Amino acid sequence: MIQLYNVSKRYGAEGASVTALDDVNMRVREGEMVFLTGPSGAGKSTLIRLLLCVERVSSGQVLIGGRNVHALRDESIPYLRRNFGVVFQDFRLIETRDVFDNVAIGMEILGLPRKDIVRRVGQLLEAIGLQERAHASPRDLSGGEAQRVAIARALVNEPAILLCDEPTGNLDPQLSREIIQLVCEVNRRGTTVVVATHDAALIEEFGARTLTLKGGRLVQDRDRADRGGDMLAGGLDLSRLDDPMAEIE
Amino acid sequence: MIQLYNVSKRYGAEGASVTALDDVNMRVREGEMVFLTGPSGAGKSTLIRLLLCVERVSSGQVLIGGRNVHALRDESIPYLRRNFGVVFQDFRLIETRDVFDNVAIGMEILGLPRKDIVRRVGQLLEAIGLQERAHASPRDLSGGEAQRVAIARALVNEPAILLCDEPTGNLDPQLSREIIQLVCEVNRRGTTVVVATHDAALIEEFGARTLTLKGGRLVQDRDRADRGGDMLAGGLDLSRLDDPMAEIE
Amino acid sequence: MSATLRLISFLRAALRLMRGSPWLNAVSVLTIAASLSLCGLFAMAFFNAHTLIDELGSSLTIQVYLEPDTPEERIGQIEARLREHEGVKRVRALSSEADRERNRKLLDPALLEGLDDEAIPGQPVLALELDSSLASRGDLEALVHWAGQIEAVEAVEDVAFGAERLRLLFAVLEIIRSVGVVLSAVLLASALFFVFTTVRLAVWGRRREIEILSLMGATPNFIRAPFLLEGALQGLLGAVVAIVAVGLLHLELEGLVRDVYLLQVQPSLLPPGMVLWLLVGGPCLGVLASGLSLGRAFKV
Amino acid sequence: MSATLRLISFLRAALRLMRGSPWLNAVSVLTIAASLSLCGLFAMAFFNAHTLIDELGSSLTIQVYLEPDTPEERIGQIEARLREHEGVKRVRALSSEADRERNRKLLDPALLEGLDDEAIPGQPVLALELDSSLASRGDLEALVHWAGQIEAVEAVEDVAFGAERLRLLFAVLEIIRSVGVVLSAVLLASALFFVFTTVRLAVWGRRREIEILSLMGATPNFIRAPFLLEGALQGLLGAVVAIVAVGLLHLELEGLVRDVYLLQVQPSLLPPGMVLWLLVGGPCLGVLASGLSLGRAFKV
Ligand SMILES: Nc1ncnc2c1ncn2[C@@H]1O[C@H](COP(=O)(O)OP(=O)(O)OP(=O)(O)O)[C@@H](O)[C@H]1O
Ligand SMILES: Nc1ncnc2c1ncn2[C@@H]1O[C@H](COP(=O)(O)OP(=O)(O)OP(=O)(O)O)[C@@H](O)[C@H]1O
Ligand SMILES: [Mg+2]
Ligand SMILES: [Mg+2]
Repeated sequence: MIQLYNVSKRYGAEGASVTALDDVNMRVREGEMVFLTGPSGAGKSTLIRLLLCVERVSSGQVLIGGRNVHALRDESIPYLRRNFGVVFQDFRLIETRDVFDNVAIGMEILGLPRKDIVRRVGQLLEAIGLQERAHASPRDLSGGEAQRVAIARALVNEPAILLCDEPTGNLDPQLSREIIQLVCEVNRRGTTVVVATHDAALIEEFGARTLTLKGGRLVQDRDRADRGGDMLAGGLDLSRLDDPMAEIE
Repeated sequence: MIQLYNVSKRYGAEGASVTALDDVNMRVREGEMVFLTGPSGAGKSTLIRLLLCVERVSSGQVLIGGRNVHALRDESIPYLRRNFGVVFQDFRLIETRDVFDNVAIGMEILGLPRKDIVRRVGQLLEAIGLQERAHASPRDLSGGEAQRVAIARALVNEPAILLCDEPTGNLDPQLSREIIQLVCEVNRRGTTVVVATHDAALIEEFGARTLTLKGGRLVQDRDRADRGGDMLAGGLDLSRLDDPMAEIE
Repeated sequence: MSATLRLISFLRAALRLMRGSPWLNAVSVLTIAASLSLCGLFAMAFFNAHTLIDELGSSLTIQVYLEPDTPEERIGQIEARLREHEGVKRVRALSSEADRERNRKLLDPALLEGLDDEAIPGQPVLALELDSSLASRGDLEALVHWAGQIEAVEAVEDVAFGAERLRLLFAVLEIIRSVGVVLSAVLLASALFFVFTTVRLAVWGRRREIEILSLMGATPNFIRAPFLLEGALQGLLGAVVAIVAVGLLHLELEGLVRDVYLLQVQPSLLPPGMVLWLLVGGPCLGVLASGLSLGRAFKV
Repeated sequence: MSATLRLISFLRAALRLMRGSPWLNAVSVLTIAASLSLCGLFAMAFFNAHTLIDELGSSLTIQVYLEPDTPEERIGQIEARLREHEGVKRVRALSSEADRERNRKLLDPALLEGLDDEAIPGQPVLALELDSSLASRGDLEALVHWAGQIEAVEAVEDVAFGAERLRLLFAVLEIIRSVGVVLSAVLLASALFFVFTTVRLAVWGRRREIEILSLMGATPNFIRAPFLLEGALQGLLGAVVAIVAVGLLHLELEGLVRDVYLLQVQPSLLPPGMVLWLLVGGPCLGVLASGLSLGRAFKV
């Protein structure tokens, strides 16, 4: 599903550049759940940005579903991104829209019918325990609440790949466990999941495969009890990638 | 140092209001270090906002150094805030200034000489391990790096009171411990410290007094081995509060 | 999803954008209204100046004095020749008697005492009205030249031209025109720049929102559509405000002109179809400015 | 910390603000430049229109014809009385002979043939030049009334007033003035609004930054100072740009006017001291707009 071949990423100009990723090779199979860990500044968020084509690799290749994403034309990138659900480290909620709309964005982008949106978003808000705050502004949420909204937003389209960057940094241990259980549930239904986290206790408890980055290098790939999903949903949809104008009838 | 008497805080209009704090009574002595914990949405950040006069209490009284802060005139509020160092849950770095300038702001506000600023900021950047990124933009930092900059910024003026809201949410366990050690060091030199955190392991390890909020109510106040400071620095300066124009010569 | 449904969802998004920052929206609407008002005002001023110039210009004449005994037939020939000339709007023929009558009125009665009718000068005259739309300094020189030619024509005795007065008038016209063109160019450019800038700043203020949408897989068109619709709605509102403003000003000016009773030249001072132009122009301006602003404000 | 040191630190902050968003700054500078250019252009147009009107107005005269045998002394009395009247700039006395000479030039030579000198009309005339700065419709009516009174004065035979022509001229002056005042008001208002809006949007785009500074204990003045300095710097830059623009335009217009040779009335078309006004006005505008924008844009 996700393959990285000799991926390096350097930020900044030649002279004063920062090497965020250094010759990383890794592979995440379809339906797999993977923890990504490592000290601050190890390159975890950078790796996620590369998958999303927010940044381009300095060298090497990133393959998603067998396709070299950095060979895609600009017009195709939105269609690539629709295969992902992403929880950003800094949440990135839209402050001018309320909680409900923030969660609904993904479905609106796909142009799904309003009543489906209302049903699905309602379910998710209930799952994260925020159904009562559906019409609050993200500005008025506590840190943990905002993080949960970000998680709901990532899940709304049952994406083929779920990327979570530090999804429990603002949650208490109890909520963290519940959220990761939710993520596991999604994974069990076929979604490939990558969770970047510092929470050693969480990794310990859920014991999935763990990739450890350090200074941009992949220093450890520890596989444990593999809990491969039964592939119910979450198949990758790359059909649109060659036909970027298909959406705009 | 910090006293709360029957403090309640409700957000929003009468009808659809959220009760963030509900009749809280507490007292933090000068030089004390206190952990504030509780589930997401318990009211930890709200409490910090009340201390800073970002929000006003709905009822009750907040006293800092024996003064009722919510009776202060608007003009005095900046002088109250200068007694605090704050690490915000969402960092709040200024994106248009580089790391060095972000840390230096507090000293610039006090109008301290440039060479003192350079020395002090340099020391702090070294302490958080970011001296090499002094001239990077906060946008180009990793989550953990940004959080460390926020911590350095809060410490720069050796404040009388240090408020940290989830200061280790984006840090790996090793760095978290180092940062809390840094905070303890500051506390040992006389600064009163309040740390809001979900990190049970951290609380366990440092075993200071722990206040637990739940749904806006103070449900637990567990005191442990008191490690009161030797009061080297960090005395409260409220002299300016009655003379708000003193700064503007 | 059908196109209509999609449009409705974009409209909802546009309205949400507008509700989200009412203050910013008020500014944009006022901006467009101010620009359109200025344009309208200027169009009005230009239109009326032109009418006024036409009015004044049409009173410009050249008098061609013919020899007293020129036969009717010959007069007709000359008249036809003059009529052909470019820049001549009308030719009026005055008989000797009509000219004498005119002169009698002009001369001092005391002077005429004791003179018999024949002594009062009178000769056939062709009065040429000039087309003021051709009035420029170049045209004037051409006319001076032409007047010389007319004088050479057999049977023409004299050409009264009033060239000095004409020259002054043309110079004034020319200055009014130049200043008008320069001012209108500057105004339009600054109006466009103004709207473009405010929209661009608005987009800049929402850069995070745009970035997030893009990260979630929204196509550039999906992101643009609400902004464009918002621009169109703002433009429409701005146009309505501008129409009201220009209308009120128009009433005021009309009153003023009616007061200065000599210039009651036309029923309406508004250029025809201006309301329509503003109503179409407003949304166009809004969409254009939004479009230009969005163009480079965000990348995928 | 000394005041100078503090100022330097604010200047550093202002420059950092400007470096931080070069694009936004370019927009603000251009905005101020455009506004000032418009104002300058308008001041120029107004100033020159006024000069032109003065020029034209000063050629307005009233001719007071006195009885042929009025004694010199009496003429002097009447002249003195006329001179006293408000709105009269100059009174020129023509003797009978001078008037006859003038008439001889006006009349057709053919008509004068066979007439002796005495037959040509000639009488003492007082030519009044009117002060055009008083020229309005109200003044005109007063003058018409006054003319009636003059006619009743002993020894005055006739008053040639050319009221119709005067009326037309005054009406034109009045319209130019009204349009000028309306346009100038609209322009200035929109220029102010324009600058205010862009600065406000810029502040709005930096609302987070302002909020953070406030949270860290910065006084409102500390937060405002760099923005005000930034506004002043932008205003200065804008003024320089505007001066260059207006200067170029001025050269262009001057050439045009020189071309239309009849109106070579003054050495410079620029109102005196305009460069200074712009250089002072630019920073003032910038500071004012920043100040107004900041005023309500943030709270402690
Ligand atoms: N846009 C950028 N420009 C320059 N350097 C950058 C940029 N983004 C990230 N970096 C640097 O690259 C390195 C890796 O950053 P990254 O965000 O991937 O770390 P991370 O593993 O997510 O860390 P954390 O756990 O603290 O979030 C860091 O040193 C960071 O400062
Ligand atoms: N400005 C606001 N307007 C309305 N409600 C608010 C506002 N700020 C906070 N709240 C609500 O008040 C409650 C307490 O918020 P607070 O931020 O204090 O929680 P917290 O203890 O910091 O939680 P977390 O650990 O998730 O950060 C939450 O339910 C939150 O939604
Ligand atoms: Mg990260
Ligand atoms: Mg909080």
